[in-house]
Amino acid sequence: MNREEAFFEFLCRMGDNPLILGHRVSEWCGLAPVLEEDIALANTALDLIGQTQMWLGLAGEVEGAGRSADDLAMLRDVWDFRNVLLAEQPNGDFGQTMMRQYLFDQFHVLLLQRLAESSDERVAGIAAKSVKEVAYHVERSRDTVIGLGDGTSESHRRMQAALDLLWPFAGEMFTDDAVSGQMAEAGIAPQPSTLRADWDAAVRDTMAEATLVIPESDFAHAGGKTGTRHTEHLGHLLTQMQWLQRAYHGATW
Amino acid sequence: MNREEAFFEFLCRMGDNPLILGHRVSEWCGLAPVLEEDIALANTALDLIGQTQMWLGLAGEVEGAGRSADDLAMLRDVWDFRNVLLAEQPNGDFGQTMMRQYLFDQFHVLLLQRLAESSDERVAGIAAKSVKEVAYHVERSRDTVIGLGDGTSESHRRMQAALDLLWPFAGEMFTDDAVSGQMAEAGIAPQPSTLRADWDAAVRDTMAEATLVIPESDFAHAGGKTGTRHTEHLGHLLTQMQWLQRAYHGATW
Amino acid sequence: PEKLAEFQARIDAGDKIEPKDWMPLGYRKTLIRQIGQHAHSEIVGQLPEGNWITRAPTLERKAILLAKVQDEAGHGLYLYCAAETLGVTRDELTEMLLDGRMKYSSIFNYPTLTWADMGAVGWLVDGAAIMNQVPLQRTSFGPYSRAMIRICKEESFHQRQGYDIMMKMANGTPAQKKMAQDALNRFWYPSLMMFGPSDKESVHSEQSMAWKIKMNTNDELRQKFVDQTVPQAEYLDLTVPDENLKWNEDTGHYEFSQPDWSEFFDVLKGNGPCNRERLAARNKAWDDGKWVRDGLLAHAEKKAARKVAAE
Amino acid sequence: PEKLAEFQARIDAGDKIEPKDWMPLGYRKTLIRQIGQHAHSEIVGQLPEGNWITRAPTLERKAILLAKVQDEAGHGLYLYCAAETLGVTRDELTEMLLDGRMKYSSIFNYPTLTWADMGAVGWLVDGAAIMNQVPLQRTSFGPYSRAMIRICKEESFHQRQGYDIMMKMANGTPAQKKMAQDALNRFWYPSLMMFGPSDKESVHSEQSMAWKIKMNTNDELRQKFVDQTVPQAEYLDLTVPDENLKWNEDTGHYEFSQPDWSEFFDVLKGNGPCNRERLAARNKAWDDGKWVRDGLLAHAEKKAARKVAAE
Repeated sequence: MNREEAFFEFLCRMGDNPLILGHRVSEWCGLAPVLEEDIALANTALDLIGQTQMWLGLAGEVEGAGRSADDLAMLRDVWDFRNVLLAEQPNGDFGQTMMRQYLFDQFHVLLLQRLAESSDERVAGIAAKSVKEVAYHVERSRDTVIGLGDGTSESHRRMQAALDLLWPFAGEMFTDDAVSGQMAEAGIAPQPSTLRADWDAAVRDTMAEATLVIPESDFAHAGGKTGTRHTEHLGHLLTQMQWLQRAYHGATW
Repeated sequence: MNREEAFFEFLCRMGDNPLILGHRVSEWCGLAPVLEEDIALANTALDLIGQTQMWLGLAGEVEGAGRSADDLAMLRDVWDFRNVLLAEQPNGDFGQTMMRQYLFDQFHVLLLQRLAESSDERVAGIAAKSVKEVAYHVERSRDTVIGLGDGTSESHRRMQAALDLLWPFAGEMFTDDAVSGQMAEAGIAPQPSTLRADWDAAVRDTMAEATLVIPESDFAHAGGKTGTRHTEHLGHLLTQMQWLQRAYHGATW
Repeated sequence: PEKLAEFQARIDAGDKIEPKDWMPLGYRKTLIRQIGQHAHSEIVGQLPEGNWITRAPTLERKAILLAKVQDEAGHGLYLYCAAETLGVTRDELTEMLLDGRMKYSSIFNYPTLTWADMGAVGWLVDGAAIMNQVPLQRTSFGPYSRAMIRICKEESFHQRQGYDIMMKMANGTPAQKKMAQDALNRFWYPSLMMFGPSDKESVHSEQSMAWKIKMNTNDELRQKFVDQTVPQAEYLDLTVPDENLKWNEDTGHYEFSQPDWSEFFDVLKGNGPCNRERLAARNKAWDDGKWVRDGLLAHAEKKAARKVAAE
Repeated sequence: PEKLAEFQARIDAGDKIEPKDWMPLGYRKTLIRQIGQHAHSEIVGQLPEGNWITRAPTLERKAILLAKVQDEAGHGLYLYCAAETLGVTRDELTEMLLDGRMKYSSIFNYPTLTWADMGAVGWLVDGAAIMNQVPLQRTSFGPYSRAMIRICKEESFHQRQGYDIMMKMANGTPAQKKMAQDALNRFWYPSLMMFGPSDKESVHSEQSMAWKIKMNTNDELRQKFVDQTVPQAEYLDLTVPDENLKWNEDTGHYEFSQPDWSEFFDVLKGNGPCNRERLAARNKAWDDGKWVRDGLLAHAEKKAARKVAAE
């Protein structure tokens, strides 16, 4: 894999995360527990879709094969997606959705802060724009995790269950590989492993305040960001997300 | 609409009902309340898909535009589907699934009995073959409706709720229109309204035995078998059912 | 009675009535019903469009639709706030929606079956809504009037977006054009129904108009909608599904067929294509969300108590 | 001890042990575990394939897949019946599956991600299963042996159907071929794991082999599987994902890499890609189905009582 190919892979990872997570969040439309949450979830989804457009737009540019952000979003099959497994996990209840969001947001904000100093100006530019939105996301999702963790015994129980369920999907965000190695070497992006300590510290604080117990096992599922083995959930998500483009290929909307 | 066009419409109705209902039933795979039901549901779905192949195969032949049964199943969008709304309703709980099945089976068996005497030999042939399967379906679904209606208070409550929910979708099966008029004139198929009395009598008996109360209102939703207004459920079903053919158009499997 | 005359005089003079002002019980009740129904419509109205957010054809379209649905939730919020100034809580209103005591606009009981419906909803449904809402910017109740001013601005933006979708479809592939025509066919009459039955048959109309809670008759608004929409359909090269539609030189208006009012009353009774699904979805959201609302409330109380203890 | 020797002599002589015959506790326990696990595997094995029934590409493929899944449920049924002859009920076995006391084949904890996986599951997973099962047709316990005879017939049919899917994909469009290769990549090592770790590390093997509950060593069967499968992959023009794979002229066997046994033990511990989903799906099916089982039972009792009353 040469530098350009690695860069393309990296950009797909950056773009597929908000694409798939944004899709999941948008599934909540009109179904949130309170009106303010309907608005907030739509807002989060909106930000994430906007970020997707920028990252996948750049990915298409770097690839140089004439694929647009929409082409990448709508016309790849599961194996070509590079989002972490966490992003594609189903919504579950509202607590599970917010726990997934927090675990990701906390990673996302740390990553974007570092990317704002990327040696590649385009990457730095997108990151600088996105990091403001994501700083707000993590503030919200953190507050919600704390509020529900330290709420009633029922809400506590559900949040602990959500944490236990999603914890095995956290580790994948921090694994280094050939792609991230090349990006680090080029000064384009940090090795994900270098974000782990800060993430751990922040998550530890949040969970302490939320009175939630972080699982002991650090077993981590893998296969999302390399595309080698997504979960069964992604394929079902794509049947919806890509439906129109697949059914009416070549039409403009 | 000329005779051939009406015949094509009629055959789509005949084929789309088992296609869509069979799809719904197949969603139960591996999730039924007891192993015997897993087997029975798979068997029902299998029969229905087989019938679909025959009816839509003939539809494609009659249309003469070179479309196969698979083309018709996999490459039409919602508005071209001609199944009754009842068939596309979601599974709900097992009781709802079996109530939907019974209401349809009871209609289906009466219709196929009459079609076995169709003036069109091909229609008569398919009907004669299908009616044996469907006679078994209605026996099973009837027994289940009775068993659960006259079971525990919980199962009774759920079956009554299922009947109340699905009753407004029963009427559509028996409406006559230009298509059915042409079919009746040609001796190809009976007017659906002529099946109603026998259906009513059978359903009345079944529900009495099941200790269930048939709703008073005869309000009937419409729009499925004419294709003018399906429910929102059908589109979602198609995203799954047609996914591969849409995504890999032209491939053979 | 004196107060009543004084009140009517203020209204006639174009004064705005504010929450703390005296007002007749009927005025208050009618407003609560009307603003509440309007708020509920914004909330339930998220569902038919939400049905296509996960299937939007491009990232841009998805973003636009998300923003729109977000606006609708926002409108719901303003309107519940306006209603609350009349002495009813949002939760009370919500419960009345959920158990069927209060209605929402019947249009949202129609299904969205293709992507073109996102165009038709914006173009026709928002179009009809605006037609109803623009005059209400001058309504006599201050908070309602101010909410409508804000809402109308966004709605007309939504309508343009809807029309833009229709335009893309109508000028697209044959399948897309067919989709657009199909959407117009299904949404035309339900949109006409949005203005309500002819005022001759409407009981509350006269009093509401005197109070400036209702500013125009249903028939006036419906005619205005038809006059505005037919040329737009022509521009799209789509056919309005009405054989009797024709331009009347003398009146300067289109003549058109009335919708099937028996269908209207069926839908109102709960027999619309989606009444059950819409209410079930909202009830499920509310019931499933109870633990969240309780949890967040409990946390807020704990936090407040800790703060007090610390002071 | 005398009985034990006599029992062993019967087995050595090739007699079938029948349910009412005397048998050692260990024999009974081992059989219950083995047959139960096998039955559970058939049940859980419906899920990864069920995942694609609603997305099958043609009506014919859908019918074939439905028939296959139906067969699997049927196999589950025979096997539970065979286990029941040993004095354990199906419900007891089911509860042990659901609360994790009993296992099912780990292969079903891998996800099915594309249609080609339906091919790979048939070709490789059923292929490996048959390799395990064919010798078990000669197992010492009569009901188990008879169940296996019936099952093997259908399984080999399934395997051919799976291979047929792979063939269509491998000879299809470039995307289809890529899909087929991707499926082989993901299922190769998990299939090798299906034979279990090397017998050197297996504690129960020796006794089971003496009792003819186990007929071959894990390594023997794995080798046989590789020897059979590699030429099939070559015929499909697909690449087995093993750089060390090579034919050894001297032994007449392929040399191949061992799977990652740490992954095997991870999956066994519950950390496979789908362990949680599979068990959750079965638990949900069982819990959601309770009212149905109760209802049908209550009805059967009422009917029986009525019959008695009428007599």
